[in-house]
Amino acid sequence: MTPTDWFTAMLLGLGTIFFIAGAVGLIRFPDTYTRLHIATKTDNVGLGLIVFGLAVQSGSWSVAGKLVLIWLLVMLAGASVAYLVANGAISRGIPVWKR
Amino acid sequence: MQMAPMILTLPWGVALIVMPVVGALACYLFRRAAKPLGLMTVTVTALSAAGLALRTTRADSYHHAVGGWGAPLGIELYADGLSVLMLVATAIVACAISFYAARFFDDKEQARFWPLWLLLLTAMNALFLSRDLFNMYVALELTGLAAVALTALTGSQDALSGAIRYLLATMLGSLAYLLGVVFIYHGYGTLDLAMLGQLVESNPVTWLALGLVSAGLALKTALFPLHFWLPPAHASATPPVSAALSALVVKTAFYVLLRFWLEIFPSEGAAPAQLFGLLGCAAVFWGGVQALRARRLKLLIAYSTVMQIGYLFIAFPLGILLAWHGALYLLLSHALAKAAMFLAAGNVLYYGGHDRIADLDHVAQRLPLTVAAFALAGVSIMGLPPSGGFVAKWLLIQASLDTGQWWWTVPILAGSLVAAAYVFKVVGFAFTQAEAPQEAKLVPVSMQWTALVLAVAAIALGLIAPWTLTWLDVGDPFSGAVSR
Amino acid sequence: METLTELQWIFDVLTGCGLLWLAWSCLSSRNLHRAVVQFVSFGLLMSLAWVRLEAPDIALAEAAIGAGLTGALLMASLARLPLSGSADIRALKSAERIAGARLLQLLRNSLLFAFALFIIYAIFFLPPEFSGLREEVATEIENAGVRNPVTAVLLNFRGYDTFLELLVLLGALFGVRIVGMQPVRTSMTSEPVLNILASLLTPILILVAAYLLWIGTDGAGGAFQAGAVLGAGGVLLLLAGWRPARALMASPFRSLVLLGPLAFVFVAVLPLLSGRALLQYPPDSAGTLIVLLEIAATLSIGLTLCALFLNVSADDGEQP
Amino acid sequence: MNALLPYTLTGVGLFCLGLHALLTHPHLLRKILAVNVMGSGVFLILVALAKRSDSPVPDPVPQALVITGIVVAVAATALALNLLLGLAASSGKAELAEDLDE
Repeated sequence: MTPTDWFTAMLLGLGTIFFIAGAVGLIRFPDTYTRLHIATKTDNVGLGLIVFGLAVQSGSWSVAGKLVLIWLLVMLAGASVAYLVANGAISRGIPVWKR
Repeated sequence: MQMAPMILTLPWGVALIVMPVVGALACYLFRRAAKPLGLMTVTVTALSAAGLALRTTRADSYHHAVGGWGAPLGIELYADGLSVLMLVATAIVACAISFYAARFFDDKEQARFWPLWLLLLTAMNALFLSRDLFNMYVALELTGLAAVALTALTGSQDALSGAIRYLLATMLGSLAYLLGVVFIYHGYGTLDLAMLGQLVESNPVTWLALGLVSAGLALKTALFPLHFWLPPAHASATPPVSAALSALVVKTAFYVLLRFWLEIFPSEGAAPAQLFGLLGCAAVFWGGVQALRARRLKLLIAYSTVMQIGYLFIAFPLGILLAWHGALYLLLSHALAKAAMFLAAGNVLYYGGHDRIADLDHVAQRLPLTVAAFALAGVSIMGLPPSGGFVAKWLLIQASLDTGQWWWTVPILAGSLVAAAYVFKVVGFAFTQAEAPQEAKLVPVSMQWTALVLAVAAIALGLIAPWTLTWLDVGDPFSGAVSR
Repeated sequence: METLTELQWIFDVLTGCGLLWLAWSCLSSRNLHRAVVQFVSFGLLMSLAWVRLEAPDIALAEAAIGAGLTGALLMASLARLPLSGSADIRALKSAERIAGARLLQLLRNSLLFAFALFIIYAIFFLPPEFSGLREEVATEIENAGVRNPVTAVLLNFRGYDTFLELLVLLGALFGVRIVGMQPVRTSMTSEPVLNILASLLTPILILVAAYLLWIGTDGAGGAFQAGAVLGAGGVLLLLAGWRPARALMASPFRSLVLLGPLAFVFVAVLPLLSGRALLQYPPDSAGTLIVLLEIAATLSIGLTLCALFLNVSADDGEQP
Repeated sequence: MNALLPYTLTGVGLFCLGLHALLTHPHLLRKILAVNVMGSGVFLILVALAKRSDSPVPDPVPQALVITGIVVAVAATALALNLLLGLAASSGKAELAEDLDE
């Protein structure tokens, strides 16, 4: 394994940890709003790490560019959809969780 | 003499598919002119069918390798006597239904009817010309979708409910068929039916594939006990559509099943054939009893279709050429007679605004042509001489005596009695006075004549039987029949 | 290498189990909303399975059509259904309590189980080595005009199927017009964020569609995927509350919907005049003709899918 | 044979699950979902079985057939949903009446 491979492996591992954390949060968190929060936030970071790890491996700028484009699109969609879902939840009167 | 070579070389089969497509697109684009465009298209398509028929009587079967590739890579169009007969029957019935529909629908409905009706015509023509298993799947789906949409044409609650039940049944049937085709492709590496006929051998893969294909197609052709979707759909659709569904659409799945059977099943045992025969008998009795019990004219005719489909399946255990000729003849005469019956029912509905059999109220005096059409179509459905239905039943009885399976004659003859009972029930009420007086609307004469012409054609079919049967054997479609 | 294939096998088994679990919970969950969401996740997991089966073309089509557009159609319909709760499961439960139903249910389930077992049994009788039509495609791909074998099959070898398939889409559109759902005005306030998202994503989606179309001749992609992406862009615009002007809905809309089928008819019939077969492209211009057909088909497919969605969600004005 | 088994079995399972749901559930939306799941099962079997040989190039024909099938499925689903909405709007129910008497 070359150092690049090690670097990729580390990034992918880290990204996976974020995804797992997101998944656990999705199950464990108490209400819609906190779940949205954990899902989008960890996905954005986790996907970013994975995309970065793969881009290092690709060895071509065009592939790396496409990967980054995917990440940006997912972040855009994630942020907007999270907002829309939360807005919809508020307008339907779903209460915000309080300890 | 100059005409003959030109007729032989023109690509009639292609025209049968392309013409209705162009017509459908044109009707959608120019919706105000949908009616004349549609009528023109149907006429031209019928002429193409006639051209193809002429070609096959002069020469041999019709081949056309789409894209120039040929099987197994590409798709081939193919027409022998069997295909041509189906195409011609479709053309005749489609013409009649079209001229009827041109008067029956109002302007708004015309614009909705024609594009779908022409797509349905395309799909059926494509199916009868196809020999590729997956192409048949796509054509079956197009047939089903267009037929379902036409069923919902009136938008009434009954029609929508019937249409969605029909859609789910036809989708389930298609998926079962497709899964069977998947196993055929993976077992034999081809989708061409003729190539498959050479390769096929008896093993669990073949059994599974044939079981799935048969079950799916039996559902689509409404063989008892898989007929549950047919009466609500055919009874709730608007009459010209009901005529198309009963006369043509259910036959498409039967046609595919027949092709499969003739190519592949000879290598398989007789057990599935006996099963088909038994289900056919059950269909004859169940359909007959339900038709007798029906209180609405269109429901009665729909159950009569269930019954007539049963007859087609009695040919399977007999298996000899005579039996297939009988089944095909029944299919043809039923197509004409059933279309005539539904169109006649449409006239009654148009006239009185309802189709309750008990309240028909002197319809015989007011719509004599319509009642004559119904009665003549009834003669063919019952199988009285000299109708096409009589020839068909005669051939079937002959075949069952020839193969020493005399017991199949019992349902054939008993079914005729039941059919006579329900036809006379309707005709009887058409002459008696109902308790309540009714409003009436004038029925255009052309609508009455259309039904009558179809009914007369069903009778005349009995008179031209020798000629038709020779023609049916062009290209030897029944080489797979059991020889004796 | 050995551990890698084993890992892949475990991955495949997990994906398969995941698919089965999602399908089961989608079909038996109490809540229809949940069922639809689970169906969409099922579609996404399916496209992962397609990637594993080395079928990137299907993966794209499944993600865009199977999960995306079907999901959008289902969601929009669900929003318009009068009852959408656990009513159907309750009805099912009460139906099960009827005497004798238990036995029937047992019979049905065991029949289904036997059927599944027979399919699996038959699979073991398939010829162990199978090449299908791989070699035939490989020898003729030179003359097909495109290098992606799937596109070659779809647009050239079995182009006739694709033509009929476009007609199926058209038939669905005609049928949907027939049912003619009464338009319902929903109190959908225009969401600023949705507007921004739509205005940002629509150009990108058009670009992606063009890219998929262009790349489809060589690699994964093609008219259906591109058309679906185009359709998705349209659905997004519709969701954001955008409605086409009435003038656009009549003949311009209809001509554009018919562009794909018309192009097919034209390209199919033209060879007949020079004595060739239906859809037989001249070998040297096959590539160009296929691309032209694909452009026309993409526009038609995108627009048709959009129109199908508009009809299901129909919340405003004119129908196409 | 080894590599194709998981997806083939999944396909068989999906077909049967869908069939079961189609037969048992009265709600029409559920039936539409069931038909779609069945379709996915058939498509999966079609492509998964093509992986039986060791050839590095997959057989393109099943893949093309599946793409055709997916488009046909979405067309049918759209029509079914429209019919369902029409029925629900006129009858207030999203189920089929059991008896079809007159």
